[in-house]
Amino acid sequence: MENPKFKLEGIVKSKGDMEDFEGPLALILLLLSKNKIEIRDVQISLILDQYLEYLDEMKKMDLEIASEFVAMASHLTYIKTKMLLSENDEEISELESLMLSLEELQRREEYPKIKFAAEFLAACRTCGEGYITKAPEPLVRDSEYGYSHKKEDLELALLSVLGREELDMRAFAKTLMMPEKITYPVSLKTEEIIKLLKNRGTVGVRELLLESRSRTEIIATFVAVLELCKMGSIIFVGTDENLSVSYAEN
Amino acid sequence: MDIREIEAAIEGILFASGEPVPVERLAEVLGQDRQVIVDVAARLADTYASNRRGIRLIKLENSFQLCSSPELADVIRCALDARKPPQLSQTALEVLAIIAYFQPTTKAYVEQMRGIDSSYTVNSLLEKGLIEPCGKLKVPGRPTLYRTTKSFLRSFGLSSLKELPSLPDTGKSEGQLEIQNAINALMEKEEAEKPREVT
Amino acid sequence: MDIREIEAAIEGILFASGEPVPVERLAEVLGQDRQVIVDVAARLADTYASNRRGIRLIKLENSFQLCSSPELADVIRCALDARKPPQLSQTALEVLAIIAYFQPTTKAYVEQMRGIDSSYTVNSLLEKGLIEPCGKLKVPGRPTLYRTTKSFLRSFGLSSLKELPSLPDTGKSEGQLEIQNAINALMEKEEAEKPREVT
Repeated sequence: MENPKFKLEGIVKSKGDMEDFEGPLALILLLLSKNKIEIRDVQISLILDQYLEYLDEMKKMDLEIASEFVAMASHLTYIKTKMLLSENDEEISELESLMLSLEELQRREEYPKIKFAAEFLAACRTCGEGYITKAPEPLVRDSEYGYSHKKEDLELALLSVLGREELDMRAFAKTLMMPEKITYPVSLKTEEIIKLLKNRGTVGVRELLLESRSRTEIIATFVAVLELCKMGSIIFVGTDENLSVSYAEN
Repeated sequence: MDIREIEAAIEGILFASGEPVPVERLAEVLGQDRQVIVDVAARLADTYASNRRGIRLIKLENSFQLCSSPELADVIRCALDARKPPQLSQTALEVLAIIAYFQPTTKAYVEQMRGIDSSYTVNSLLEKGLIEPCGKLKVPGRPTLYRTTKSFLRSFGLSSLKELPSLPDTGKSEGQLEIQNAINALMEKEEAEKPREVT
Repeated sequence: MDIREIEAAIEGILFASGEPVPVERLAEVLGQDRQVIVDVAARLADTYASNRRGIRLIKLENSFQLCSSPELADVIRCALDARKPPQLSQTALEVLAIIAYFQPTTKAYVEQMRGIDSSYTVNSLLEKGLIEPCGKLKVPGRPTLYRTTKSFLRSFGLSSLKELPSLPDTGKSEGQLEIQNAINALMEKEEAEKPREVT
């Protein structure tokens, strides 16, 4: 279904041939808010006439479009009323400003009270937040879960999870539901161990394992040490409690 | 029914309920005087606290409720995968303070006191169960009245609203009176010049 | 931690849970030996029973649970007859909502979303029969997939999962969309590799 279009005459100023305007109300409101057209020049009665015509044309009216119109028309009326009222009513604005400043003053003077009360509550919170209550005990024990809940509670619960600030959805999407597969190549580990032993001569096995940052790296270390030993590239030294490997100069 | 039996029955009922149970309800069901229930409950609360048990009996206005000992909060939350209750923001505390002190009151009153739209905070306090609607004000628009809940009392370690300290008296300043006078004068002048269009 | 403290902690945890809590969970959280927990719990159960208190501690297979004393069943029913049905805790609702909206899904996924260990709650929902396992995800570790049950639908007044309230735009929709796409991609990949174990 199409949105109604509105023709407004003579509302675009000094734009040459673009003197008349035609378009959906949303566009008119957009232009108004950007000061592209003058609110003074919009005749509400004209829009109303056009709307009534539109209603006549549409035998089966889509309620959503109608309400959209009402919302926009009321906004337009609001803008226009505000403009008309503020033009020549100095006394009301003086009274208004007086009342506003009275309210403002009252607030300023009442605020210490509220602040006092809020501080008191904040202090109370620390002793009260430790009380944990329990759910009611079911009166009849039954193997079947027999209570009814509101489905809206699920929606609220999910929204409360999604609304938590600390939840970074992007990072979350990446890690998702499966642990990332980190495989540490044994060949890479072998090179690392040889480089390390060339530099330092002897290194504790425990130390090697502790330096590993993932489970697969630990496995790679273990396998690499065994492989290197089998190849005769490294030898075990030290005691059982303090086992080390050192580079075999062959 | 002897004292020990009444004590056991109160303990059992409060345990099964989980929620606050009014003194009257306990008195009625156990066929005892209100005062007997209050005394026995106080004794039970004492026993829990002085033996440093895992349970506490607390009084919330005219009701009693069992809850866990606050010292165990961390270990219990850990065992049950529960989160710590969220910290209340300064804004939430202010709105809660206004409702606590001026209840029953409307959102409009809260907003007037704070000079700022407070719908979001009022709704979030409703969701947290710290305030609840309690009828409508009989003025045009029939705005909802709000009051604090029993859960509010418990969460703030209070047993009654009477425990809220009275607010410091600030009175009306000269400035306020001055503006009020100016407004009155202006309105009288307007009234005199022209009959009001709207009654 | 001395015996009295362990006893109080067990009492507090069992109280707040209301449901059976596995011995292992208690041992883990309290940093105690399994046997210590069993002994202390037995002592606590004895105290309740021999003092004819309103609460009992019962052992169910490998779990402990606090419940109200069976002798008080009548008076408790009488006191609490008019009350509301028990509500699921906020924690339980959160976990259930995540599984309901993103099923089939894994515990790891639930924990990612909530940012907190949720094993206990997932198990408790399994025990209540609101969720059930439905196969394993074919990734390293082969985590169990969970979905909601018929009993879940009945309890929430739904006749089909399609009736779950649709989520409004929360402003984070891009992120959500990304997750949903990632899940779909994963499921498709899995589907393509090998037919699912459970239909």
